[in-house]
This record gives sequence, C-alpha cells and structure tokens, in this order.
Amino acid sequence: MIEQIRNQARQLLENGEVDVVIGYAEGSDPTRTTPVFVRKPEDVDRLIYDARCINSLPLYLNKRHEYTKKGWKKTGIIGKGCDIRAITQLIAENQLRRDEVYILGVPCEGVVSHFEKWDGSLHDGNRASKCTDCDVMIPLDTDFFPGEKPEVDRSGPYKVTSPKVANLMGMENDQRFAFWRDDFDRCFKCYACREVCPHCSCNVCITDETTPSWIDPAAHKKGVFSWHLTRAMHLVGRCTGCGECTRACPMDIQVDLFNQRMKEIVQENYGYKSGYSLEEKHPLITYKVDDREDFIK
Amino acid sequence: MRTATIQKSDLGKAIDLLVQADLRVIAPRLQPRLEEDGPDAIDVLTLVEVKSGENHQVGEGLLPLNGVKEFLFAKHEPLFAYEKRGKKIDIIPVHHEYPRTVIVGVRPCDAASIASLNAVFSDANAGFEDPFFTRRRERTTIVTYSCTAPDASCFCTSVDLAPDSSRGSDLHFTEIGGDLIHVEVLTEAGEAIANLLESLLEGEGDQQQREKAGAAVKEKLTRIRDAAPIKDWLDNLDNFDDEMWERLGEKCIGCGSCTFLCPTCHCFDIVDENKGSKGYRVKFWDSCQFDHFTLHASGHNPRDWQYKRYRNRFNCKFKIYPEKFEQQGCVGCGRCIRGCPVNLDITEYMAEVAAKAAG
Amino acid sequence: MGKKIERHAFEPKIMAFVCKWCTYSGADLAGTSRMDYSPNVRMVRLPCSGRIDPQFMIKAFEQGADGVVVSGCHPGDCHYNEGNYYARRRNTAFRELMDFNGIDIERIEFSWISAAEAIKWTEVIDNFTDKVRELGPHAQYSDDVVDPYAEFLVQKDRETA
Amino acid sequence: MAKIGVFVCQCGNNIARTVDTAAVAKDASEQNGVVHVEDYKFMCSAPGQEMFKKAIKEKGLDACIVAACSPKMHEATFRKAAEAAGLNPFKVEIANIREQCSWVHDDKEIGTAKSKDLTHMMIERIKFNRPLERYVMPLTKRTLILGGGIAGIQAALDLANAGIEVHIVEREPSLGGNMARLSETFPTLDCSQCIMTPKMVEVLDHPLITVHAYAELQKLEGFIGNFRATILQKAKFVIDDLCTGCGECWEKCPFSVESEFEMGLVKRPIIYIPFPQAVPTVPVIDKTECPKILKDKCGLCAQVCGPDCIDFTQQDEIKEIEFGAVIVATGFQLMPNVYREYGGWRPPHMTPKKLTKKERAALPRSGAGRLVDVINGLEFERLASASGPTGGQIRRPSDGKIPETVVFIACVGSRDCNKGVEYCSKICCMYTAKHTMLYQHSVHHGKAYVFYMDIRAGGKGYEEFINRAQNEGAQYIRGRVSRLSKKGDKILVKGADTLTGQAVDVEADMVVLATAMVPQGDAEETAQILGIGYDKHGFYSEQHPKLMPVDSSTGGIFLAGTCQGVKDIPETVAQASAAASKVLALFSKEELQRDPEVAIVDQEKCMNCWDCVTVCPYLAIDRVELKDRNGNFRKWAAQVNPGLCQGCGLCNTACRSKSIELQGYTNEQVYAQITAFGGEFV
Repeated sequence: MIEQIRNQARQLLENGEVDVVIGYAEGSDPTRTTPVFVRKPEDVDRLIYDARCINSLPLYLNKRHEYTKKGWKKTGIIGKGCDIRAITQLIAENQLRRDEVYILGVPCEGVVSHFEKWDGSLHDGNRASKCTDCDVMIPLDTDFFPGEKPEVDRSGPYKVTSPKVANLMGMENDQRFAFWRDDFDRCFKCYACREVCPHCSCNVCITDETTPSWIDPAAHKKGVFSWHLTRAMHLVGRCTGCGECTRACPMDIQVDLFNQRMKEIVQENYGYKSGYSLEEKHPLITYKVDDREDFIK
Repeated sequence: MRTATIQKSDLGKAIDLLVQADLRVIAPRLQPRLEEDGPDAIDVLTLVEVKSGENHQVGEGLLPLNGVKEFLFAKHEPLFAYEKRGKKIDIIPVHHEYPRTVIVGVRPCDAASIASLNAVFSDANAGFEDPFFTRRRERTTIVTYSCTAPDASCFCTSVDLAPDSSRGSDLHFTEIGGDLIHVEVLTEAGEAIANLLESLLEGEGDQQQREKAGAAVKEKLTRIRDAAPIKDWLDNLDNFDDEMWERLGEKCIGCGSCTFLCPTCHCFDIVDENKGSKGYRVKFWDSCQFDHFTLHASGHNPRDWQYKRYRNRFNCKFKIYPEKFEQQGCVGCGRCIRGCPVNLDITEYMAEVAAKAAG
Repeated sequence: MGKKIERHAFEPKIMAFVCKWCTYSGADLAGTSRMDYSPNVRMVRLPCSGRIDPQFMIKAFEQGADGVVVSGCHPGDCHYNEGNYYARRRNTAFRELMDFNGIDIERIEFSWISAAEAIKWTEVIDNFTDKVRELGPHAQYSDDVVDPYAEFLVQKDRETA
Repeated sequence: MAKIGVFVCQCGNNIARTVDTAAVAKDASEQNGVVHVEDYKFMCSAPGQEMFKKAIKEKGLDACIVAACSPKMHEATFRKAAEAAGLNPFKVEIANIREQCSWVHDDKEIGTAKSKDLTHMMIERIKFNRPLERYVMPLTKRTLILGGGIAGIQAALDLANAGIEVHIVEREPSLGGNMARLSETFPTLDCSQCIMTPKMVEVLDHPLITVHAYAELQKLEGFIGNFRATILQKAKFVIDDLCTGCGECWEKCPFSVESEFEMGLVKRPIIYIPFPQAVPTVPVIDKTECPKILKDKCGLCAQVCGPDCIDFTQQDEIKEIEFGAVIVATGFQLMPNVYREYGGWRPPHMTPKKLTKKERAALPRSGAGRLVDVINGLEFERLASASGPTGGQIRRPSDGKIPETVVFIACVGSRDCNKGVEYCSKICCMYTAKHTMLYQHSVHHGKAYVFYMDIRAGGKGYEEFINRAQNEGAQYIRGRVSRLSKKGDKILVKGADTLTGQAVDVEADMVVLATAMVPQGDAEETAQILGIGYDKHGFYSEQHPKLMPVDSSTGGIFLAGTCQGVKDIPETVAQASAAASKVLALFSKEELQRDPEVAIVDQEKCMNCWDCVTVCPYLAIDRVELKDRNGNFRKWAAQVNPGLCQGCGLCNTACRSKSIELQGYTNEQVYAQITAFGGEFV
C-alpha cells in the first residue's frame, strides 16, 4: 500500500503538481514516527504508514502555522480518514481551499493511543479509543486512494468511544469536578492542546489577548479552568476528534474528553457531525426555530 | 561528607520521619489510570506533596512528568497586590509562605538543573536575586535517587552528566543491589535530613559498589551524542543561518511543551490580574516557543518563523547558557523528546551540529 | 420609611446578563410598577441575548457570582429577529459543558422575559435567589477556582482594621 | 488617568427615599479615576443639567456616570448635554438606580449597597468607553417605489412634490393597482376611477417621477442611502416613445384571452392595455399568447400601427439605478375565488385551501357542479363599474341576467383558523355594505341578503354607512352559510340565522363572497429580494408594531399600504404619506448619519472563518481582500458596513478570536463591568 502512495507522491512531485507532500517518516525512536515534508521525488522513500502514524497532519495546513508563507501553491498530504475529516472541516471554515490540497488517502486500521504503547503490533490494549466504531477508516474525500474504495455507510450518528466520558457522566457532579480539579492541577498552560489542534486557527488566541484578558494567563486554577472551558466551547461542533490534544498534553490531561462530550451533545441536539461536509455550517452559528429549550424558563 | 546505607523497604518509614519533623515532603507518586477508562488513559507519575510514606514511588518509574522546577520557581506567583482608590495606588506586599521542604527521589538530571536555575535566579554574579526563588531554594533540600533504568530518550551522558551524578543534590541515594541503598551526604542541608533519618541509616556505604552500580546503568544509555563541538560551532555566526535550522525545525508546531517540561527553562511573564480596581501582579511561566514571545509592539517579530524559535531554544541551551552563566543549559533528561507531539528531537540537532563541526 | 428586607446568613451574589429590548425593559417595568424583588441581582445591559458570550458567565463565576441569569426576548420576538435563537444554542452547549466539568448548572438560569413581563422577571429573580441561597456559596468556584491569592488582600484588610 | 464625574440623582424622593445618595456619591468619590461627584435633587432638571455641563467644562471631565433612572429615560438627555459641553456623548453612561433599585427595594441599607455596586460597575465600564463619532455616509436622494397602486402613487406624489426624484416600478402595464378596479368607494360612494385617474396622470406627467410600467425589481443591493436596484423592464414589443395610444392595434387584434384586470369576466386582446383609463396608455403584447412571437404568424397590429412603433424583436432590458430609499407598496390580492375556478362543492369558508392535483382533477370543470354565479368582491366591483364588462349594469356572469336576489356572504376565508386566515380582513364589512347599496341602486326591486358573523365598522362614518345600507333594504342575517348548491338556474344558499335560531334557505340569482384580503402570491420572494422581514401570512413586518409601523426591518426600506397588513384606502394613503415623510426626513440631510454603536473589525486579527457573515441578520458584513502596499493580495478579512449594521452584537459573540467588536458594548467594557461586580448585599 505504501508503495502505491510513494509512487503517486513521486509522480506528483516530478510533474510539479504539488510542491510538497506532507507525510510520516520513521522517528528518532523505533516507537515513534514523525511528520515529514517531502519536496524532492528522491525523498519519497522516507514515507511510511503504519499504526504508529498518530499525528494529525492537517494541522500543518492551518494558516496559523504560516506554511503558506513558504509559497506552496498546492500541498500533497497523506491522510487517515479522521485527518481528512479535519481537512474537510478546515475547508468548510474557509481556512483552506479544496484546490490547495491533494489528498492521498490511506486505508487505516486504527492507530496507537500513545507512542509509548507501541509494542510492535496494534491490539485492543493500545488502540486509540477514537478508532473503535470509526466510519472513515476508508476515507471520505480523497484525490488518490491505493486500490478500490469500497462504499461505506457513514450516515450513523456520532458515538462517544472513550469509556471515560460515560464513566464521568456516571459520577456525581462533585466527583466530576474533583476529577477535573485534580487533573487541571497539573496543567501549566503550555497550550500544546491548542497548538496541536487542526481547528485552532485564530491569529491571536483569546487567551493571549490582553484587551481584555478573559482568561488569566497564569496557570492557577482560575486560569486553567477558564482556559479549558473556553477551548472546549470554541470547538463545539468543529472538533473532528483526532484526539491530538490529549496525546500532545505533556502532563497527560485528557482534555479531549470535553470535545467528545460536546460532540455527543451536538449530535443529540442538532444531529450534526463535523468534517463530513464542505458546506454545512457548524451548529453554533446556525439555528432552528424549534431547537431544544427545555432548560429555559 | 559521610556515607551510609538504607534499606529500600525503609523509604516509606523515612518519609514518615520527615513528615513527622514538620517538613513538607515532595515525592514521586503514581496515579494509575483505570482499566475501565480505556486505552487512551495512561499512568501519570508526578512529584507531589505526600503526607505519609504509604503511597510513594521513590526510586520507581523513571522521571516524574514535572521536574523539581515548579517547587522552586513556581508555575505562578503574585509579586504584590495593588489597590487603586481615588487617585492613589496602594502597593500591598504579598506574604508568601516558604515551608521547609524536602524533595525525595529526585533524579540526577533534575537535581543538576537546580544549579542551572540557581545561576539565573540567585547567582550573585547576575547582579540580581529573585527573592522568591532564593528563599525557596534555601528552604528546600534535594534528595537525589540515581537512575536504574534509563529509557531510549535519556541522554544525560551526552551533556556531562550520568545516571548517578550528584550535582545539585544535598543527599544522594544509589541502589547498590539487593534491597540496599547507598546514601551520600553532600551538604549541610543533606546532613540535617540524614540526621532525621538516623534511625534508618546503617554504617558506611561502599563507594566502590556505588560507582560500579552507576557505571552499570550508564551502559544502558543508548542515546549518546557529542556535545563538545556544539558551542564552538554555534559561536560561528555564519552558522546562525545554516540550512539545518529550517530543515529540522519546520515540523515544530510551537506548542511549548519542551520548554514547560524542561527543568532548566526559566522564562516567565508578568501580568496584572485585575478585579475591578484591585488586583495582583502575577509572575508565571512563559515560553520562547510562542510566536508572541518576541513580538514587538510595532508588529515586527524577529523570530517570525517557528524554526527560528527552536533555533533560539537550542542556542539558549548550548551557547547562551554556558556563556552567560557558565553552566550547562541542558541536563539530558529527555523530557522534551518524550513530550514532543511531532518528535522534534534535540539530540538530532546535536548530532547534526557535531557532524557539521566535524566537516 | 421603607420596610426591612430579611437578611439571611448567606446572601447569594447574582449577576444577570440581559437584552436591553426585552428583559431590561421588563425589569424597568417592575420598577415603574413598584414591584418587589430580591436585591441580590446586578444587571449587565447588552443589546441582545445573542451578545451574551459564555466568557461573560465564566468571568462572572470567577468574580464570585453564586448564580448567573441569562435572559432575553422570547423566541420570535428578538429585536434583531434571530439573536435569541443563537443564544439558545450557545447556552445549550455551554450548560452541558459546565455540567461535564462538574460545575453546578443549577446556578445558571436562562429565561425568556419580555418587556411586559415584569411579574415574570420578579418571579424568576426571587425564585432563583431562593434556589441559590439554598445551594449555598458556589464553593467550586469560590474555594477551588476563584482568586488564588485572596489571602493577601484579606491580610491587608485585617491590617487596616 | 481617567477623569470621571459621577452625578447621583435623588429624583426628588424617588431615589433618595430608599437610597442614601450622599453615601453613594461619597463611595463613588473614593473610586479610582473619579475626580468629581455630585448628589443632586433632580439631575434631569434644567439646573441639574447646567451643573452637569459646568462640571464637565470646569473639571475637564472625560467621562460621566449619571446614577439615576433607567437609560431608557434620560440617557439621550445627558448625552446631549455632554455633547453641548464638549464631551463625546458616548462617554456618558447611566447607572440605573431608580427603576432597578430604589423603586424595587424598600430597604435603605440594601438599596444603598446595591446602588454603590451598580455605580462601581459603571465607573469601571466607562473607563473603556471610546469616544465614538457618528458615521457619515453619502446619500443618494432618489426613491424607489415598488408598486403603482394608490399607495405607490400617493407616496410618489408626496415625494416628488417635495422635490425628490422618484422611480415607480409597476409590474402591470398600467398604474392603478387594485383601486383602479373598484367601482365606488365607501363610505362616500364616490367613483374610484374619478379620484384615481387624475392622480395617475399627475404621476405620469410629473417631471420628477419616472414610471417603469411592466417592469419588475430583480435585485436590490446596498444599504440605507446607497441602494442599487436592478430593474427588469419586460419587453412590451411596443416602442414607448413612439406610441400615441391611439388604440388601432388592440382594436384590430384578432385573438383574445381572459382579462386579468376584469378578473376573467371578459376577454381582452393579446396586444392590450388593461383598462381604458390605463396610464401610461401604451399597450403591451402578451408574449406568451401572441402568435406572431410564438409562431411568426399574424402581425396584424404592426400593419395597422400608424407611428410604426411595434417591434417584435424587442428584448427584456436590465436597468441599474441607485437609490437612497425604497418604499414597498406591493399591495394585496383577494383570496382566489375557487367557485368560479373549481365549482361549488364546498362550504364557502373553505375557499383558500390549495387543492392537490388529484382534487383538482376530480372537480367538475363545467356544467352541473360549477357555480359560475358565485363571485368575489372584486368581481362584483367590475360588474358594478361603469367602465366594467357590463357597462355598470349588474348582470350575472352565467347568462347575463339581471339578478333579482343576491346573497352576500361576509368573512369568507378570514377569521377562520382552520381553513382560512385567522385575521379579520377588516374591509369586508364595509365593502359588502357598499355592494348591497350598489346593487340596490342598480336593481331597484332586487333583494339583497347579507350573511355575517359580526359587523366591524370602526372608522369615520363607517357605522353610519352600515346603518344606511340596512335602511336601504339589505337584509342582514347573522349566521354562516353551510352550503351553496345549484337549483335550476339559481343557487340555493343554505344558512342559519343564529339570532332566531332558524335555518334560512335563500334561492339566489347570484352570490357575492367577501373573501379575505391576502398578500400577493409572490410576497415572500419580493421580501427576500429586498431583505426585509415578513410574517407567517406573507405581510411585511414593520420594525415596531406600534412605534415604527412604517419602517421595515431593514434600514431605508419603508412600507406603505396593504403589503404590510389589511387596510382600507384612507389608511393606505395615510401610510403612504407617512412613508414619504420618513424618506423626506432621511433625505433632509446632505449626508447620512448613522449611530456609531455598530460592529468594527480588527482586520489583522480576523482569520476569515466568516462565522460573523453567517450569523449577521442584516448582511452587514462583507468579505474584503487586504492588499499590501504594492497592491498585492495579502489576506482576506471581514468588514462591517456601518450603514447596514444594527448593533446586535451577534458577530461579536460568534467571533472566537474576538476580532469583531460591537462598539458601545465592547469586550473590554463588559469585562470591566463584570470585574467590578461586588455583589455585596449590604
């Protein structure tokens, strides 16, 4: 499979159809992979794909990372189904044009949740929970796909796959608060969760704002709580569930639980799934006259 | 100073003794993730305050996620409070508490980092003393515990340290086989702690055995780079615009994990936290990896691309630090390698520079 | 000279974010009609309930509010045609988010109050104040999250006293 | 450092009774930035305002808080006073300590504490109030009037007589609208044509009025003061400038179709003017029927035309014209008369239901089931009109017989929640009374019966008019009709008299239904072109039902006549004049001034996700390209058009990067207000 991808990438680079192919290469450790920017046809053999390819590469297509400054007219990108959903969402939010990317889709069988858990194979003990019940293992929107692309039914609703969400919802309010309070205690506000997110596309993040400073920049509880609430709120209906925020967190706080819960809410109330349509607007900037209002007096 | 031995099974009792002596005891503790929380959850080892010896992981695991940094150079601290009334502004000094603290089970790399922080915050040569840091440092004793199982990301030997080095330690523990731990008292503060633990300490430690144990662990390190030529290569300003910086650094996403995890990174920012017309001036950690770190008011940003920010980090560790503080900037703990979401590896830079320096 | 309002051991601090066309006018009407309601509420006047940012509510809790009221025109009555529909969605999401964080959403009250519904306004405020008074101080935010350095100013107050 | 003045008003005893204003003032004086405080009995009184102005001038205040009544009462007063004293009006804020404090809390201690808190919040807020300047924009002093009925005509004449250029777009070949169809008008029974025609001619002859007859509005862009309309001039196939209106062509035209103007009661030629008094008197060729255009056969009209003004090659034409204001006067239609169309097989109040294709096919097309002699109000108007198909003699449509007995049924389709519209059509009581009179004046021995639910005759001379109709012999029966059926050449009307509780059967020669007035069939499409709101029936929404009944929901677009709701002629004319006066007020200045409390964008920060564009209810946000100094494209950014922005702030909340802000309610202002929240009970 990877040979077909490499050949296609080589051809694209040789024909000058793309300026660069973003993909995965072997990392500095045997358990790790790393994002790689292949510019020359002879370098395509560095490209690999297996269950260690965790990173969500569309983050490099986000304008905030200023890769457009490099003058890339068209970028080839290797994408797992979930990453391609992120690309779709970026296009829907006008952060990218479809004709600026060439998507090399890969058939995915799931990835490990953390590099540390890689032991040579993918199994139930190390498969990221986002990969259970995934309906884009055969990706949706691709320019190239190795082999036949079978039809897949993607009409099902979004389902939360992390058991932790249900476990938390089963708790009393206070226990849930205590869980987050203890976890957030470790947060030192490095904003890795923000930087690694393909959808955090503001030029100036609200937390870096000083006029006014809605979110105290210091990592005390006040600052940390308001940061994580705000981050989750800003991703309502936009998160495509790559789970990178949790993986990138150097203090191992499971911040994507918020996103997963919010996706469930959005699904239940507005029947919306992000990253499947180039046109559909996310639910917080649309409305229906008969939306839920049972909480309103 | 003196040496002794202690049984590994007595470490809990040792912590109890320290707690009973009204010390704030910080030790590594594992927060195991539950099976029912699914595969995404992982175990979390952190340095936290412990109230008894029952639940600690001194000497177990490798490195806690957080280093000792946050116990000396707080994640955030108020410098003073202020209150504006009428046309007047009252500055109200803050009352920090500086409890006597002992941090047990610090790994040698973390302990070595304290010397580096010290050079920034309290070295008399710097002409400035951070009162908060100095007072905390004065009241904190570091009990180091030599590593037994370095992982693939460890590279302390490449920066003149070793899994058993005792730089920055007050008291140093090294496992020397069986259940026995070799204890070295290195400073007076260490002696004070050793005295508190007197009932658990036995005889004299075998220095030879300790060194043998240390050397054996050193063998296990796989990530070995030559740091010697780096400083000179960096000193050559032509290399400031070397193609290597962009090639290696273009995947960097500027998340700042490396700087926040780094035990020697020490940049901070100061803001006023307002509540109406009163508030606090607060100091908190910052990172050179953020795009607005060097953003000028004019809108110009000298480090306008991410790779330049990582270049700064590398320069800071291997050029600026040694130059300015005559201290090692990097202690080889490998946290930045483990924590990086895109596998940006500082040792790749080191290898590349060494290769370039060699021609 | 006026009747005494009952003091309770705990008096909740309540912040209200209201739309200026409906709820603010409704509250004004309560005034012109000389109605009585709990004095615990402080209002922030905004053009539309659609202008109410979840950030406001987070900040209000940080500032020590024990309860937050969000109110605007009834659906279909929005002065700007559709602002309250967006407010409704945003609040649905925000409440669920707060709930997932373990923060007591009983402390956020959302109500449609028209410019004519002075009585409803007083009822909403009275009932909500009673409810929050019963819930007690917002410990999650006042003990755990708010004002990490509060003791410094407290210390100062002691000195001046 | 801010120099804030705080002015605490006692409002006589209104505030002072439950708030210790002196304490509030003292407390305010200790706040950061406050340099001047006053505690006064009536801040809004002339001496109070003088004091306010004097303090601003003498102390050089750069912001003022007035702790007094609701901002709804006196915000404008104090802002004006500040402006007079040289302070930007938007640097004045009101702390509402009367309606929301002193009047609702009887406890002085608590009232004082709350007042202090409210004042604090305002003091902190005002430090971030920016001085705002009103936006000044160009103004095109030209008005577009949509619809050439009586409302459009009245508004056009009012405006043009005041010196404003007006363009009327009328989709029919002639001005006149529904009023031109009427025979006489209530309550005076004067002839509609007689009062209408001179006005139509005046419009056509007015140098400032341009009539685009047989034209439609295709697109409307822009905003108040600066609209750009795209008008589609449908091809008439007759050259306007050459045509003399001699009538040769329409008299010679060998083909005919049902006349729309005459409600299909008679036929008209294919090249036609809708009615003899049409203005302009230029015929049009109905291109959907003309054999010359369809099949290149005939062409007789061109042969007979003296001035040679018939041009079969004429194409639709697009005109783009700029306007400063729009008056919408698109009028109404009567609920379609399904009797004539489909036959009489259902109770009259079921009329408006849209039939499915199947139902339609099942209907009797002619013969037994069809009740041709059941007509609606407008059809009766044509029968009674001197210029109508019967020359003013009332004859029934089926056989032209003069009807001896006529039944009038009121409330057909209106006040009918189930099968019709729920509103009262308002004019039907009056026009039914008028019809009975017209009928009895024409057929002296005829019997007129009126089935009605209630009589609603609220209007000058209206009740008297109803009484007159009853006195003149019309028999009013309170009750509804359950069935109409054919009996010989008569129609059997089965009804009930609810006052006597008896069933009433009338054998009528003709039945006239007072069907409800409803919006034009394409009212919603028109609203979408204009970007204005409409209600569930399709009537256009006014901005405020009581206080702004003439403004539409969009600035610069005004409503006149029945497109906004049911009205009779005097009301329509009154609203048309009102709309004209609104336009005149708008045009009274050389430039357009807009409230500065609108959104602005920090374009560098904007990350062009266009969420703001999506949520904006007024289409006030544009997407613009930013260029660098060499003119090269740099980035996209949002830009607010202050002419369209109404200041709702939805964009502000939707914007995650906070790069769009509503001036007057900025993030900083609200933030400061929240952080000053103390909430102390006493």
